[in-house]
Amino acid sequence: MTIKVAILGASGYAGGEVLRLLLDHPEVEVSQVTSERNAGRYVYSLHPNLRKRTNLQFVPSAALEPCDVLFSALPHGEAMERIERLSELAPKLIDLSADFRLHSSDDYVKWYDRPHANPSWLERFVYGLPEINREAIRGADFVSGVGCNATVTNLALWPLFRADLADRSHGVIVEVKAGSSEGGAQATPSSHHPDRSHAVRSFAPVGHRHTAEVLQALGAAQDPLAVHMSVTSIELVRGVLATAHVFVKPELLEQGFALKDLWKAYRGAYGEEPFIRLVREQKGVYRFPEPKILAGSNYADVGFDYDPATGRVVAIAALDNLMKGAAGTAVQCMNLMCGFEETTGLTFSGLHPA
Amino acid sequence: MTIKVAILGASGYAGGEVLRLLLDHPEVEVSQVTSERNAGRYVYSLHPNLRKRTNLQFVPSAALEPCDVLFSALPHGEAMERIERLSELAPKLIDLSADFRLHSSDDYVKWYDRPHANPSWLERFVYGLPEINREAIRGADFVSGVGCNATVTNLALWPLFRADLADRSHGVIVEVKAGSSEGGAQATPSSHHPDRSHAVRSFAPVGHRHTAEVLQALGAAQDPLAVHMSVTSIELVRGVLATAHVFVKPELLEQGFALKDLWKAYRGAYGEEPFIRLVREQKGVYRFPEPKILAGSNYADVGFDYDPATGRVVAIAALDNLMKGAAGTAVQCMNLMCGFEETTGLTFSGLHPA
Amino acid sequence: MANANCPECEGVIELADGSFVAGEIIDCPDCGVELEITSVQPLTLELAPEEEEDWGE
Repeated sequence: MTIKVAILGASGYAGGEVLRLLLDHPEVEVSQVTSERNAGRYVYSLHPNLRKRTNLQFVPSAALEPCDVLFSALPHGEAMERIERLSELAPKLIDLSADFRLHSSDDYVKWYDRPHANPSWLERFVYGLPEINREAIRGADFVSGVGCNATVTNLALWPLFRADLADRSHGVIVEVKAGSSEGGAQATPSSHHPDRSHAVRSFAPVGHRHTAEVLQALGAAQDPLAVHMSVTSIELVRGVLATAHVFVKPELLEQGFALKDLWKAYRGAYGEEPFIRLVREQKGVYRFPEPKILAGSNYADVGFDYDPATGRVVAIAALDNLMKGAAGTAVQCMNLMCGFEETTGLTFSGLHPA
Repeated sequence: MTIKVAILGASGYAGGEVLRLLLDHPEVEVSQVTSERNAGRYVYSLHPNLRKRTNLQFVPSAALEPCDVLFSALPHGEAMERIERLSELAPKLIDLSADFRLHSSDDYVKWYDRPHANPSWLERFVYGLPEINREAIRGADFVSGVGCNATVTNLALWPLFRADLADRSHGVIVEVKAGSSEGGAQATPSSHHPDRSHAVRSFAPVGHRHTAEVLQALGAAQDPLAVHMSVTSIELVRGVLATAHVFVKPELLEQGFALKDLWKAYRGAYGEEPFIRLVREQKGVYRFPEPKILAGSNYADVGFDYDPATGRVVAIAALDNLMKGAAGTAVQCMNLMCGFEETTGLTFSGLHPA
Repeated sequence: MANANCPECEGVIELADGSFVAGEIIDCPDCGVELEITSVQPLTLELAPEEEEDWGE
């Protein structure tokens, strides 16, 4: 018996990616997909890869009918305004926007420069990153999406903080290299091909909003952690790579900290994870994680290197910002919330060469 | 009851792509994959996208055991030398190389500059393009692969010749724009990144070998057709686009030939085809076929335009040279040969954005 | 089901009875051209007047 699933705001890249995944999901029937501007048009007019896969047409959100699971992929700020009404449409709701990712409304105001429209709902949402929050998601009705730059950073660093290896006083510097699809489907002067091609562009040297989710995931109330993120746009459409710099605790250095301790920490955190692959190899072209072979897949590749002379750990992670960084993780959460096998509909392995 | 399938020569891009598809194919168990140079190594050491998907290791071809279906993806010239031995290993054989694509050994000598090693086998092989040869493939034990540039050209032109609309005396000029993965996994001076990047390189202005397969598919003994192919390498890894120029028969022009007649011919040829999508649209960014949204999918997008002032039809087709142009079509043939549903294991829809 | 042929590409267009009204603009599922429903019984379609988007390549 398949479940009925609707997608609110399916004209963008994230909503379109959720639609692509659900169309191939054995347990799901996509009942409705909404877009105000494109109501009445076939979905494949905006998502040409879905030609011949569906004859679904966009409907206005007012036409939304009750369903089993509702994905919301509206622009930031919309879902928080409409959450009361939306929560009546389906017992389970997954919101891909940034509106319900942060637990504290103070954090929200600080990073998003405006008060939250419905702060009481913040604590009713669970942060939707299964690798660090699986049990909470399994039992949740309201789950938030994840930020792509935050997720690639969190997944790179999580094992180090889980095993308490990092010198927190030193903070974390992380450099994220990002593809153009992070900017979404809306054309802007900076996404104009002659200007965006071959960019190596310091997009956000400081103050990137996704830092908030890293602080939330790795920070600890009693022991604050400084996370310093810089984002550089590079020649890529899908994909993001994070290179994070952390220093091992001095006392561990004295006890002879070595590479195998990193293997132990990363294997301990990710050994059983279906979508995390540890990548640190001596041979071949792809010795460390790299985004281009992950496009379309729900994998995050995670690796590390270590400089014993300085105690610096370089944690590296790569993923597809539209998949593990958004829609793939959202569908992974749906599988958990509905009791389906977690990898259902998410087994595409990515392409090589790509 | 799954069938046992082995891949001979699985270290290259085509063999690796067959492996990727078979690992996700519900009816198949991949029993062995061979590579002389890489025997003993895990397959994912060469195919990093397959990490965590399989622990298969390459074996030398001498270790090949009998199986139900054998895919051969050896370099050109190998399979034809070893066909007697190979045919004893499996009742059904699909050879992705060029060795058994041409029916006539004279054609083979002409286009491949050497005599065929086993000409008697040529007639035992069926040309493996289901869209123009489905019934023969269904009943065949020995099926050849297809050339990627030939296939994109054949699929662009087939409806015009099937409906006998083209003025054959005029011949066909076809310009193929090709990605770098057509050159295979072996690094060469011309594939060196600083020289291959941003190439718009006249790779083969004349004499491309795939022309032979176009002549074979569209030519007719009693009514020879001249096919003039030029291939230009462009900034792409996977993907190929063919733009073919054909002229409508004069008598049809007099009867008022129009765009509707093209729709009729293309719909007549491809209306029921699971992997061909007709793409000719008035709006949106992707109005005609385009390869980048097809990467990893088995679709070929086919479109056309028409200049009533000159009677020129421009037939356009795009596909992923490693998928519809090689491995995807080979697995599609396997499905037909084994009586599986034709689309089994081939439903990935491609990515957008990509 | 009411059906008619697209005037542009002769594709078959099927519409559930009562799901459309005269004057409504729909897209042809095959060629994507915009069509105006000029009558309901029987279903007749005409090319909807629309300006050609200029790509300006």
